[in-house]
Amino acid sequence: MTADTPLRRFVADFLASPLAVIAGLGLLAIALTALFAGIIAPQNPYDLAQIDILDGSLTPGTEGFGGFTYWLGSDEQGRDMLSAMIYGLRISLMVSFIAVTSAVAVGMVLGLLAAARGGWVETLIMRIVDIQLSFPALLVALLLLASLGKGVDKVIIALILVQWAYFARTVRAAALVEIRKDYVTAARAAALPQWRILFGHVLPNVMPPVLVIATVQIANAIAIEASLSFLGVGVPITEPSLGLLIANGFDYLLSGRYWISFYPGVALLVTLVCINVVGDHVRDILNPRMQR
Amino acid sequence: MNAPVLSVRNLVTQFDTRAGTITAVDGVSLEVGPGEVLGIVGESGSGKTITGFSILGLIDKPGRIAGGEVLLNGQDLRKLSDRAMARLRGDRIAMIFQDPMMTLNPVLRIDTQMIETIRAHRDVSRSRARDMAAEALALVGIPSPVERLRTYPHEMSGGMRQRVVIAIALMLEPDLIIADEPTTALDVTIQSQILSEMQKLMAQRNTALIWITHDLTVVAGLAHRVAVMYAGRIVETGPVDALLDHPKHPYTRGLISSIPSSVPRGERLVPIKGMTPSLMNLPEGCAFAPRCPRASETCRKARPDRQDLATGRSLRCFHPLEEAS
Amino acid sequence: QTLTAGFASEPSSVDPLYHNLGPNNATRKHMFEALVGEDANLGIVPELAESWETSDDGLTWTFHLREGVKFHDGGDFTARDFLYTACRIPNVPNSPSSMAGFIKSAETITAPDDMTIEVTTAVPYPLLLTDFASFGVVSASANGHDGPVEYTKDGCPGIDSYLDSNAYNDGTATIGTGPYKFVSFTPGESIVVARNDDYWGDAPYWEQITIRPITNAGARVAALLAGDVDVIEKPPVQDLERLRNDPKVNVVQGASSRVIYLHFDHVGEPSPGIEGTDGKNPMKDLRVRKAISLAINRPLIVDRIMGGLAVPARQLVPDFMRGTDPEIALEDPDLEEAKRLLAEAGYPDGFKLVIGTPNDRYINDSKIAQAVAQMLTRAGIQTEVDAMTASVFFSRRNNYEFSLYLAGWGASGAGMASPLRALVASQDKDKGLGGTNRGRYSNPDLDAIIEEALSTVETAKHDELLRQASRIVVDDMAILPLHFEVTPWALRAGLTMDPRADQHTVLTTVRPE
Amino acid sequence: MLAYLIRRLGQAFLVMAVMATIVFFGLFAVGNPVDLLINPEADLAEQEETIRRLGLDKPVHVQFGYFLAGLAQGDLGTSFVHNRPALELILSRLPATLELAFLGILIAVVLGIPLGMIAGLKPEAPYSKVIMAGSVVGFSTPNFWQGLMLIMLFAVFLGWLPAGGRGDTVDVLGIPVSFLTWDGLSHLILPALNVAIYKMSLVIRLTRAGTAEVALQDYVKYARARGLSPVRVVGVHILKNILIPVVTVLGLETGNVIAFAVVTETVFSWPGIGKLLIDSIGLLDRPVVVAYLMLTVFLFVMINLVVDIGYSLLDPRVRVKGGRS
Amino acid sequence: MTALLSLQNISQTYVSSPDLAERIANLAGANYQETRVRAVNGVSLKVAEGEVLGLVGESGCGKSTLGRMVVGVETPSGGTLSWRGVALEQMTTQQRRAWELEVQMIFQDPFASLNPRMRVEQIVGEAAVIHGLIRRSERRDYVADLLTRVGLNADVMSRYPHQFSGGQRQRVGIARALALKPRLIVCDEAISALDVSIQAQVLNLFEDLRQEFGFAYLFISHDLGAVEHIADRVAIMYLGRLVEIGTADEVFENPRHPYTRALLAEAPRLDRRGHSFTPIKGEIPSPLNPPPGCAFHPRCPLATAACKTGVPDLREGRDGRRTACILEQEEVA
Ligand SMILES: Nc1ncnc2c1ncn2[C@@H]1O[C@H](COP(=O)(O)OP(=O)(O)OP(=O)(O)O)[C@@H](O)[C@H]1O
Ligand SMILES: Nc1ncnc2c1ncn2[C@@H]1O[C@H](COP(=O)(O)OP(=O)(O)OP(=O)(O)O)[C@@H](O)[C@H]1O
Ligand SMILES: [Mg+2]
Ligand SMILES: [Mg+2]
Repeated sequence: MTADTPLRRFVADFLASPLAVIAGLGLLAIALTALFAGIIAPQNPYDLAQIDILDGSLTPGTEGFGGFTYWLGSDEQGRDMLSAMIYGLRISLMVSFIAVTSAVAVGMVLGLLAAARGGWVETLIMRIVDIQLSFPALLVALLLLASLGKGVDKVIIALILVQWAYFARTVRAAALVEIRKDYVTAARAAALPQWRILFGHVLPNVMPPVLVIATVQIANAIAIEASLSFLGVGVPITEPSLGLLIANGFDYLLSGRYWISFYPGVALLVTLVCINVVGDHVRDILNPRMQR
Repeated sequence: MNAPVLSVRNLVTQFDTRAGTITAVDGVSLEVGPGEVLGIVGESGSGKTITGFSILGLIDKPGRIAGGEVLLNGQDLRKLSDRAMARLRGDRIAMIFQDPMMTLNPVLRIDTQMIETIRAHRDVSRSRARDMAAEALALVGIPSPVERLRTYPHEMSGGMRQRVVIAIALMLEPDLIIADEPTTALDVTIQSQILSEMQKLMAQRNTALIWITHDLTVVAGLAHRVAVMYAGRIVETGPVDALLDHPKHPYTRGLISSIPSSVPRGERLVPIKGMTPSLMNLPEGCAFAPRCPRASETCRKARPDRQDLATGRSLRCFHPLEEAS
Repeated sequence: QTLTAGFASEPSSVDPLYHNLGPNNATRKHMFEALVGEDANLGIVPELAESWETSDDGLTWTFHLREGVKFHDGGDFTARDFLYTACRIPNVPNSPSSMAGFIKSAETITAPDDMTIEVTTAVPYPLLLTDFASFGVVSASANGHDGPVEYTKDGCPGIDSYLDSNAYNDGTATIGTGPYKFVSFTPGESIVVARNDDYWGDAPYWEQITIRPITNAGARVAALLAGDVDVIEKPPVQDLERLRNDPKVNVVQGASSRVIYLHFDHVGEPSPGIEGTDGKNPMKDLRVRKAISLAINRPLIVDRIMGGLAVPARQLVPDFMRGTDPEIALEDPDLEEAKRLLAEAGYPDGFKLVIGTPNDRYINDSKIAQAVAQMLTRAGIQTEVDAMTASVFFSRRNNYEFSLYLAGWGASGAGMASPLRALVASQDKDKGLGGTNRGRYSNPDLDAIIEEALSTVETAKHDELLRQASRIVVDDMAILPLHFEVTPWALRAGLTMDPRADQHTVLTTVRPE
Repeated sequence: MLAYLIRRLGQAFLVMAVMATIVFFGLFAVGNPVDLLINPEADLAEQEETIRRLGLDKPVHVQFGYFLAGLAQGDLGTSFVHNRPALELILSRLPATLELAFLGILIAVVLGIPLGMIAGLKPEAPYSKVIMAGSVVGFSTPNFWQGLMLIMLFAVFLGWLPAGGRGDTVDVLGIPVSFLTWDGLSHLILPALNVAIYKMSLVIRLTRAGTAEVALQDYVKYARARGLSPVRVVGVHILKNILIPVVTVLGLETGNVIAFAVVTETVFSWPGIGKLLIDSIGLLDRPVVVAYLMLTVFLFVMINLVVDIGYSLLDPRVRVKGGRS
Repeated sequence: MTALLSLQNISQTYVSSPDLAERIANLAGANYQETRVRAVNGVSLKVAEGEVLGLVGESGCGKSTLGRMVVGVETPSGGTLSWRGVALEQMTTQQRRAWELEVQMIFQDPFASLNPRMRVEQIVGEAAVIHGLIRRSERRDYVADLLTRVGLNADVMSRYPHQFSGGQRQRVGIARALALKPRLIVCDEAISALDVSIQAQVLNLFEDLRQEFGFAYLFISHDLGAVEHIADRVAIMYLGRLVEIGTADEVFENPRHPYTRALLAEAPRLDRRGHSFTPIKGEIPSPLNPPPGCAFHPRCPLATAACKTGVPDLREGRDGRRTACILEQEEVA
């Protein structure tokens, strides 16, 4: 009973599932790898001075001309696939992370606003949300990128535009429930300022569903980005994400040079599985009705 | 007294949770005869509902019935196969749940739910079953029952829904009905409507009724005998008048004196101190000892056994109150 | 025997005159024939015209038509049909890229008799045959016109409306003289043609041919390996090694006339994407252009990126075509010399450069650009690649948004004249020159030679002028050819076909080995 | 109901208008389709002539005006590339996509719901964990990658099924369908699987979560307390309740498949509207893209309508009456 | 003495009018109408300093709505609310602030009424700091003091709500109300969700606090026993209206309104054994479409034709007892 904070309870519940712990650790490792890509990766695949076309298309484990060993092989430009994957992971994670956090921020503010204000503000926001949600994400992103052009920033913008609505809707729904709860009435009875009630009292209580959706959406964002890159409207070729690496490698799938596409594919799969497993578990923990 | 319809002996129900094993029902024994109304009272978490479910064999993982026997008309229900048990449920024993809003399946019409119950137990035609259902609704005082059958639960008020549930319980003329706080969620006026219906019907049909509640005042008006539960055990049973007028267990007295109308206006109530214990770590001796004004060393060391008193009462207490008090 | 082929792209219509684009023209060749044909190396051969001659002043061309040629509907082919075709060319409704350029040079087209056609030009025009080889002849009567036809530049009297491409897509007007007859066209799905048993030439081998668009390269190969199709065009070069080793597959390849080149911004100051030059445009400096050329190791690109499926290039068309100078040899890459030239030009520390490239247009286009970037970076020019989808690329290029861009040019049978007039001649709308010169290179000496060549009908002289021009282009580094694509086709084992330099897949040549 | 329809149509109209406008101007900003359409050999005069012929020489707002004027007469414009009315072009491709989408969804539902219910009813059983692991993987693998793997396995290595294309079709009511011929069906299976795997994972997850939640509801326990057979409890009482979220999501997903089919259609060279869209975007064939968009919005609205009506059939509590925020 | 709180003819009506789409549909012949829920309908009452007013009624009769208007989280749609004799509209900012702080509320659901993500110290002390009653640095001591007063140990301050039992939570809720030094506390079913034994403890606590601080309570409950026990005066509500008001003794000993009588007759009591229940007939009507005339007439055993049309006001009868019953009032006349 001592020092049993919600956070600790959450952590304890989380640690109770070995699968989730493994996935969580995997995710941590992936995140750290991506974060410290510059230190971990044997090569900077974006630095053209470091790669040599003479080392192109080497099979995994081959040593190149410079005495550098390509553990996962190289692509036709002589780019070390391991490094490319690590950097690709970084791009994928960065894109999805920035996109989702921004989408969370936008969605949360608008969702709270809708719930708190009601009236035409709510109607307006929620109609836009409906519209946004009634439209397939990939399609919106595709059209957006077709009109905006390519680039990491554009992909992020497209993803934010695609995703904020989920959060706005979730936050509003959760906030409407919370606002009706008596603790909010109590805060209002105590004449606390409106913003303080919204951000200090309501917001922390709508975070759990937001977190759950956010994990799912991060996975989703990575997948959408990969699909966009596959369709040729994603990130630029010079800063390949995992999705783009796979798409590039697609050309080589039948050629026997499987490693160009296979390893990034595995990395993507592992990342997404980890995120989804963690997300599933977090959802189970946070869903009071699933609790024993 | 006639042969009891239901007789429960030493029933133990446990839940295996991550933190340890919880004994929610701990050696409960009780009996109900035909036409008799047994009230089970106790505070929240004392194991009333679980007792009811255990009798019906409806304990789900991680729970299990760990011991004891449940005899319905002399037949031990715990020895029955799942299928045999299912055949009994709803037919010989019916249950009424607490929250009428949650009990009926919201996506199925009333007639579907009534007819499926009848046809699960009786080999009758659909139209015959429908007639039976309509009759049952009429019985519990629902106006224009034939039309009502076509409605969905959400189109009815809470009181109406609870009546439907009662109608379902009565439909197949069971030997025993277990009602788990069926009026707690309802308003006073509706509660008394339902209480009055139940009272009439039970008397007519000679059905045994177990009425679970935390409200002693309801029990006072309805029950013939009362069992008081505390922390998974029945601490005192007896005929309603004797038990309420002359409680022997300090807990029973505490419950009675907590009721505001038990003292004159302006006087302080004399509540039980402290709060209900967690079943996870019950005190070693008598579970009530920490809150009991009469507790002694003995109480803290050993658990009192059940004593049967001559007057049809029984008790688990080392230091019962005197009759005169 | 039926044949199924997987094409990388689909024609926008089976109307032979609707859209002047690769897939349309390749498809056309199965059903429609031109006045004169082009062989696999784009040499002119007789087709619907059996022979022709030029007047001494070079202004009048007379074609003698082949006897006994019948359209698929049984009608006879006569000069009237050619005139009708010429009439329809500029008037195809909504054509996104018309064939009008191919008859623009003709001042008059007349038919002295049913089997003769006479064409006059305002100035001597050596490329007329190439132009006339580029469009298929349609049947006047199938187009709903039964009377005589008279062609004038300003329209044909008596014909005021022309069928649009939809009448061809559903087959009603798709009546040609070619070896195959139209059966069906389901956009996105298939084009089916059947053998024309009355064909004037050699009887075609296949009874029926189905062409399926399979745009994704991997999927195309998979379809071949899975036995869904018998032949595919453009198998990805990276798969060729495996395909060659696969006993179930036969790979055929042939040199093409397509050159992949880098174009410089010869005008912009400052030029987009260039940094570290105080606003100057280094591309205007010949030494920088030379340095860039020297820094690029063409054989390495051919070997590593193109899997050997290309030929390093210095001139704009391959040797087997008209107007190349055999004297001009490939230069060897020389990194040191490149660095020296850069320093000499005033950029000892190089500068920053962005290469623009499409990523879905030419074989391995963006990969080539990356390799170039890598090589330039080694020479000290820090280069970034800006790759984008073709639609965006061409729009941006046409807005002059790149100081260096990668693109390709598939020369027509005109040989060197084709890229010269389009890519390096000064932009001039009236003369129809410099249409694709988006580097805005302008050299009056070169322009003069090109113009002269374009009005010289006599073959030897015409070719000599082209060689002169090519030398100037190479010496002045007006544009930087990288390599000529070699086009591969993959077929089911036991089948073979003739590769074509224009990269068109013409399935009539597919046959058992 | 009427207000609901009006609201829906109003909303659809708004989306169509907004999206069409954005895309119209967006594509204008991206580039000039003529740069791609025209043969590079064409000289500058010819380029200008083509631009004029396609009406692209006018300022964009004038072009937009023409577009609106056409729209008022039900004309969505004519494809730059194919010289066919954009709508007709799209409609000619629609059957292929619909066929793919519906078969995919069918597979997903027929396999997904039972699997999800199994996993939800016995969450701790090993087979449930296998199902869930499978669904996480299915849910996580990017669609295109799955498609490639399917081709590699079933078409290239095993050679059982064709790698792409549509195969033979039969006209039914003038609409070509392929599932009626063996050849057509064999072409359909892989792409449909590609569509189905992701959806199936989704259905499994939804069903599992729904089942786990519904199984804990009072009305399920009550159904058991009435002695209903497990088949009826699971097959009627649980199933009907979980179908609600599944139907909602699937409805949206059907819309998604139709639009999303881009990826699957690209990988399998399936001649549907998704591929048409990608090609048209690539060629900046603005009329087709804009018409596509308006048609998809329309389709979405129709599907949502159907879903909502299905929803109210499944859940009597939800009436299609208007409120829906 | 001016009453602390005085409500005059106060009403709360929730209106939901058709939106744009529905209005368009109406043009096309549909019939979407404005719905009005008269949750509270012309209620007048006074609460004096130190007085406990019990408010009794069935579910949905508007008790909570009334309570929420009194604490100021909802604005009445009609009538006048005065605090210390000053009407809401005439209040200065200071007076308004004083009213807001001097009326506090205690809620029914001990789980929902405390923010699950805040520690007790913050829950109890936050508002006092914000309103400048104490300084931030004094918060610990202040909260500790309050907690001891409501019978909790001061060291529970750093706990979260879920770590308490229902009764303890209710005490935390009380401490939160006390923190603003209120004069009137609105208890909205504050004990209904608790176990009997805990109910008694909390009732005692209310009594103690009243002795100590002289609070007034607006004690909303459907538990007649509890109201009888604690209230000085009792008001009975039916479908948004007051039907009877009087001192506890008067109302419980000698109820005048047929509804009050029925309520009292039906309340189960410990001393009523084995009696046969004779319930009031009919269902609780909905405030959405209340019956015409006296809202209670469909269920009233004494209803006459006049009850179906006339709407009775709450009026003083013979002996100064105030009821809203035509029959009662006829007797007077
Ligand atoms: N699924 C379960 N897992 C663990 N413990 C459980 C479970 N279900 C019930 N219990 C425990 O069993 C005990 C008895 O519960 P029960 O529902 O019978 O109480 P009750 O007397 O009916 O209370 P209430 O008046 O609140 O309904 C409780 O302490 C509860 O914590
Ligand atoms: N925001 C609102 N909008 C519309 N109707 C409302 C709103 N709030 C309350 N109502 C309605 O007003 C009536 C009175 O509600 P209120 O909560 O005051 O009742 P109550 O007497 O407190 O009932 P309970 O005993 O169930 O708490 C109810 O019918 C309720 O449905
Ligand atoms: Mg219970
Ligand atoms: Mg209330």
